[in-house]
Amino acid sequence: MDLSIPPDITFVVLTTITLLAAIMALQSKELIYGAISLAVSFIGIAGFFVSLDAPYLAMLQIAVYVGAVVVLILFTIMLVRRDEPDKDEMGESSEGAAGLWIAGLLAVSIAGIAALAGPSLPTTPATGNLPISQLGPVLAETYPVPLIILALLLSGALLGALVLAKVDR
Amino acid sequence: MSAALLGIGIYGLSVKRNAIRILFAVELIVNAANLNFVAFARYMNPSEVTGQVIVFYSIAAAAMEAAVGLALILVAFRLNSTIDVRKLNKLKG
Amino acid sequence: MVNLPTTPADILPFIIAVVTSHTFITIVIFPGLIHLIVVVMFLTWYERKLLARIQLRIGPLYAGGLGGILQPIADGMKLIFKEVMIPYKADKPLFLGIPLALVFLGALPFAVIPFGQHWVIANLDVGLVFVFAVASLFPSMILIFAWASNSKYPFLGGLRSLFQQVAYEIPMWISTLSVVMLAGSLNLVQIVNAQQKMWFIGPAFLSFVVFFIASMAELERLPFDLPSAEPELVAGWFTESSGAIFMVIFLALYMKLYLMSSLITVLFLGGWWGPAFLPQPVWFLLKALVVATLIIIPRGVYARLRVDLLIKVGWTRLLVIALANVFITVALLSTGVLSAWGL
Amino acid sequence: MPFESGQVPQGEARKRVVMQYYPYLLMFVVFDVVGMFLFAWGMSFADIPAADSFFVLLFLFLLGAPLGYALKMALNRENW
Repeated sequence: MDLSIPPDITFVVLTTITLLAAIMALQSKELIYGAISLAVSFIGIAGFFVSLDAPYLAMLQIAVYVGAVVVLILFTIMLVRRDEPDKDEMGESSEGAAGLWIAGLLAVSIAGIAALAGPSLPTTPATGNLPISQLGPVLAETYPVPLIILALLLSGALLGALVLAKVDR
Repeated sequence: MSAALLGIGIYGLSVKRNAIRILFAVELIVNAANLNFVAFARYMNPSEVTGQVIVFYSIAAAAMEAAVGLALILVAFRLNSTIDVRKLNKLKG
Repeated sequence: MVNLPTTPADILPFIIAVVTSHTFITIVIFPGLIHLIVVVMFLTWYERKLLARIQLRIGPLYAGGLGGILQPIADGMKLIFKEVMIPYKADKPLFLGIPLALVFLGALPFAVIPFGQHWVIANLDVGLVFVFAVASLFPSMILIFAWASNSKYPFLGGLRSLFQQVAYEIPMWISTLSVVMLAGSLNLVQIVNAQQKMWFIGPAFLSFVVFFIASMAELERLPFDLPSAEPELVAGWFTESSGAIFMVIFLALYMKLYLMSSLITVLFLGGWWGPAFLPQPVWFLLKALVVATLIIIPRGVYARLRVDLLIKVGWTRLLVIALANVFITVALLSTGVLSAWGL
Repeated sequence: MPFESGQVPQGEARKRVVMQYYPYLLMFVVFDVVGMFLFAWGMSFADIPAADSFFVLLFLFLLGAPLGYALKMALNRENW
């Protein structure tokens, strides 16, 4: 999909930031730095959403991921902090290599499929704004049942996490 | 781009030993999928917001997954005082 | 727009044209940076003076005459020339970087706040959500800063700040929902335009109360200033900051105070609307100043709460009121009681 | 420390933190999501037929019970 777009500057910059931050998130020594780079990576994705004309989604991404999930992650990191310094986190080198192979193969094959399917997709993004006021009606009129299911999911997750985290005496 | 993010995610999922790192990787994968949803919706069906609405639900689900996952990590840490998944293999007996 | 200069003789007219263009003025001078810094400095002086008067003291007196109005500049000079001390084993990049990020995040929401019909930098459709999204980054920033300074008081203060802001953010959001429903838009300019006939403080009084209390808690003002409770925690999460770093954090905090008061002005007090004998931005600034006064005054009057009670109040009272308010607004709107005001 | 007075700090500053307020964080994550959904709906409240708004209100109503239970759990100090 992206291969057909002429490399324009925002795209390149956002890609670099997001990917570098994603790598940092997994490779940094200190878990806190990992969480911060994860946040940066999420903000990069939000930038993509803005450039794809979905500003509300970008705000949702920042508020939910960076505002809430990262806070939760930070807090959990501080809860499970060990007193002795972290040992080397990498697995054995053969496992690392295997992981790289799998991931690389997958990424390359998906990119290949995208490249093959690329010509059949429209190459220019649509012009003109999508009014964000469309979101509400679509949400409420077309998808009311998922909304109810989501309510159940949210309450289930809330109670489940609470019961899990509770201290048993 | 999305594929590369997915690749990084899968790599993290398969290699890392720290449970929190694995959660990071899962979040990255979900984000790659979200990005694809929005991008394809924008390119193939520009006049509708359906792709974005799906991502709404996806983000909500991912946030809940993170909450429950972190609670699980907390429990694991409390029981075993480690969050290294290679050491959390008590079920082997 | 202005054409780029081609000959050396064109450069001066070019600079003049750029400097006098509306875009430049909005970004740099009026709703932009210079105005922001001036107002923030004024607010620091204003708060000290007001509190002093409440407590029958005099407050700043000497710098600049006129009741020491140049005191903020003197303070700034003093802080800049002090040595920046970085605690032993502190996380240097984070310790120095987070304050700058805080100021940036504090200034960013002003891009979407309309100070008048045309006095807005970026007229975004998602304006309100943008403000909230940026504001939701503060707690994690504060926690990271507290963690980075590797000291016990900041860490405790940072945790308290995190829980407090998290507890009051949700009631704040949900209380603004009724304003959004009344105006039918997230665009702040349109929200203000919808209040031409009737300020939203009338039809959405309950949400005004919730929003006001929650914003005081977000700002860590008395009676909600537990994160920086002086007797217990020295100065809370910025205990270890000194010199220029302290100044930068202070700037960010007062920017947030100004942000909250202008947000209340936009959402509930009709923004720039007022009798026409004064220009629109003046009305806006006056209203924001009144709101800031209301936020500051309790600091001279009240004692602070206990931390667990504070969080409990946020979740059990305010959130429930805010949720109930959504239903009330739905009822009001669907029965058409408000149609007299064109809502 | 060359020019500090008073006591020398002791012990590790980055201790493990207390669990007491953890449930509130979980509630924050949940209601963050809920808030975003509600804004998307409230923004165009006038354009949405009442029958569909009913579902959103039902959604909100359904969340009331878990909220009450979570608060009850969170306030019970025995649990944390």
